[in-house]
Amino acid sequence: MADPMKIRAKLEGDLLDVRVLMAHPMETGQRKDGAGNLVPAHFIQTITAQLNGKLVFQADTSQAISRNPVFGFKVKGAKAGDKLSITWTDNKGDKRTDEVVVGAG
Amino acid sequence: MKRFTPLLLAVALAPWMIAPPAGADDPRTDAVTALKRDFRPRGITTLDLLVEDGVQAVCNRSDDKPPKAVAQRLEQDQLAGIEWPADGKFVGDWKSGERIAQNGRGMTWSDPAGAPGGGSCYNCHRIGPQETSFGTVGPSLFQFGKIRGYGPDMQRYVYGKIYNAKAYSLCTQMPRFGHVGALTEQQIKDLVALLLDPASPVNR
Amino acid sequence: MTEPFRRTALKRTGALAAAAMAAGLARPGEALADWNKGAFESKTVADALKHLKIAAPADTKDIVIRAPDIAENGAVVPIEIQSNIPGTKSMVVLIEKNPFPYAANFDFAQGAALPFVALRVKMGETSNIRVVVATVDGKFLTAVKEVKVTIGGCGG
Amino acid sequence: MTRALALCAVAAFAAAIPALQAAAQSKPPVERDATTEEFEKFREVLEADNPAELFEVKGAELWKTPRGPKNASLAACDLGLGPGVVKGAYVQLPRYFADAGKVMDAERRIVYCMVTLQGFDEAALAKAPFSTETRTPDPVALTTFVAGQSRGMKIAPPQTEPQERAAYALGREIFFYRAGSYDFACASCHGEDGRRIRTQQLPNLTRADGAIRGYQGWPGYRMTGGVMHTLQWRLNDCFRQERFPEPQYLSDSLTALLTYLAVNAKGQVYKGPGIKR
Repeated sequence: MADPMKIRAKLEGDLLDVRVLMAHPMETGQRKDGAGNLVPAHFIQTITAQLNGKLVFQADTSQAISRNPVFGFKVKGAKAGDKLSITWTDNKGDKRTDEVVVGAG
Repeated sequence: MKRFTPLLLAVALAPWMIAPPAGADDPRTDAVTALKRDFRPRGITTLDLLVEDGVQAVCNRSDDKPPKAVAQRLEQDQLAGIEWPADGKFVGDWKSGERIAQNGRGMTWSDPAGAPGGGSCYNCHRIGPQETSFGTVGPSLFQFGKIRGYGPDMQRYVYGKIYNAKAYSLCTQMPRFGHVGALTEQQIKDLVALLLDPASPVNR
Repeated sequence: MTEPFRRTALKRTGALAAAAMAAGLARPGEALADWNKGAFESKTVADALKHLKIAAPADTKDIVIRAPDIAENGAVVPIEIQSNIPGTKSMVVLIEKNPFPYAANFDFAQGAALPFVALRVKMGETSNIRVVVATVDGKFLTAVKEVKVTIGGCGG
Repeated sequence: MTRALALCAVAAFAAAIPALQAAAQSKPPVERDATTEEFEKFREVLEADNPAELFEVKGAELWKTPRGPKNASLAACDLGLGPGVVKGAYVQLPRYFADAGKVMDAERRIVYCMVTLQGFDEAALAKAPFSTETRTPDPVALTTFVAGQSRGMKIAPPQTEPQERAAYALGREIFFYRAGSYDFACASCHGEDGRRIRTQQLPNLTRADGAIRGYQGWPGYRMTGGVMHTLQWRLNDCFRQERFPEPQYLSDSLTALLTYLAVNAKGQVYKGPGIKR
């Protein structure tokens, strides 16, 4: 199973500054391993973020995103106690969802 | 083996230092003992590499500042060990020289035996104007020929310097690329060309 | 048809699509589009834009791309993109000299997310990073930022 | 050309050398270059969100989970401040441990605990001690966790025991010892201010402000390969580039060098696991 994400959500007024770290190899499919074999492509393709169940941000991504991806985005109209959940899905169908409760700014 | 050039080390050192004591109180002796105990040969690297040769010993014992007389004596010795090109030509192909200057491989435990490595030149020197990723451990070599001239003495000097930098400045940080077999005669000629061919981007 | 990111596949259905519609990321009758394989597998910027149905985006100064002039390591190039264009609906990020230039698309729910994103990308060589913004009224605007990728370290 | 002739030629040439040398030996002035400044601007961005945190989390999990043949956690591991005390331990290492009769750096001590408390086999751990694209060894994640628990604290390795002072002296000696095919010592690259290899700044590790730059950022998330590495790896790869044979994982020589580095960085603030080129 995929390792948990690390989500930081900082509230400034009603603006939520979100940073998320994801543990993922983001293999391009072009890298060779120590034995000289091509490592198959393995990368996150979609990311969605929901605030209290409502979709606010989403991304489609390629293998050009760096290994162990880091994303940042800004959500409007948030308040302390809101639930922010982020989900990624990769090209092998693996999926991971993590959730944080927004703390007071 | 080439790298252990026979040196009259004791003679050279006699005027300014006595042989290091063999007792356990000598920190350098302790260090060498520790290194030999803690290191393992791997790939092309052997434990021999942990043992100082004459030049290294003098530099290690003088904080890289040997007395002038000792330095000169040993520089001459290093100079005498340079194998100059049999055809008397020093200048090869600058394009190949640029590739060799860019290449930082060679002589590590992850490098294959026998394969020609690079000169790691850009690691320490500014050379061609197009390469912005260059080190500053050594002096800039940009416009080397343009500034210093292209003549036969300069060609010979550059060849010798790359072959064995210690022949010109005993405790310089620059490796002895020809002396230890890290670069071939042709590779050194190509590097000379990079610095001294008027057509090389270094001089244009 | 003014919908800029209408894509042919309609696979992403169910709760997510419903949520997307509710958020204004997709309109009724149009499911949130699938990962655009054709665009992601394009080897040129022109092909990728064709797959994304983006035609002749106009240059703008209203997209601010913050990225290093020289990257310390091409494997991790930090980029921040801020659009000052009203009605910014999505952003496409292309790394022009990468083997597959199209790197990512970001969609922002109107009124719920600022048109801002931070990401980190791999760059094989010195290249322009091109961003194309699509607006809710179907306009495309673009800006570029060059990032130099150099050799670092001992190279051994 | 015969040797005798060669020597004659050399003798004739030698007279011309000083002038030539003078022409070629001027080093560039030490200055803040634009490339370095550009790197530093974005270093803040990179450090603000560092994937190293993912490995800290992993290490924290490993620390408290009963594991190994003895099915024990590391809760009883003494990192120098008493059993189970992790906070502040990393910046007070390397130090002498009477139970082991050795000076130990953080990773060495962690492995010692894994062996003595959990029953892991040290030889097995030493077989593949460094991270690859597909595998992060447990001691690496654990060291990252332990290091993270000293974030914002001052480097303060003790030098009270004679063994600790001996380790410093040995480390210093190794640091300046030139050998190998390229005549390099650690000091060849790290004994002077303001120099670079390619675009990479070389900290002068003989001074506090430089030594902290060497200590800082390790354990580090390395952008090349996207893997987590500790100082044990850093020194291993330094010796590879130094054209030396390979130092044994967790050996006295490496602990000695780390002692030299830590003591030189004494009093500087440790920022926690970092991100490296």
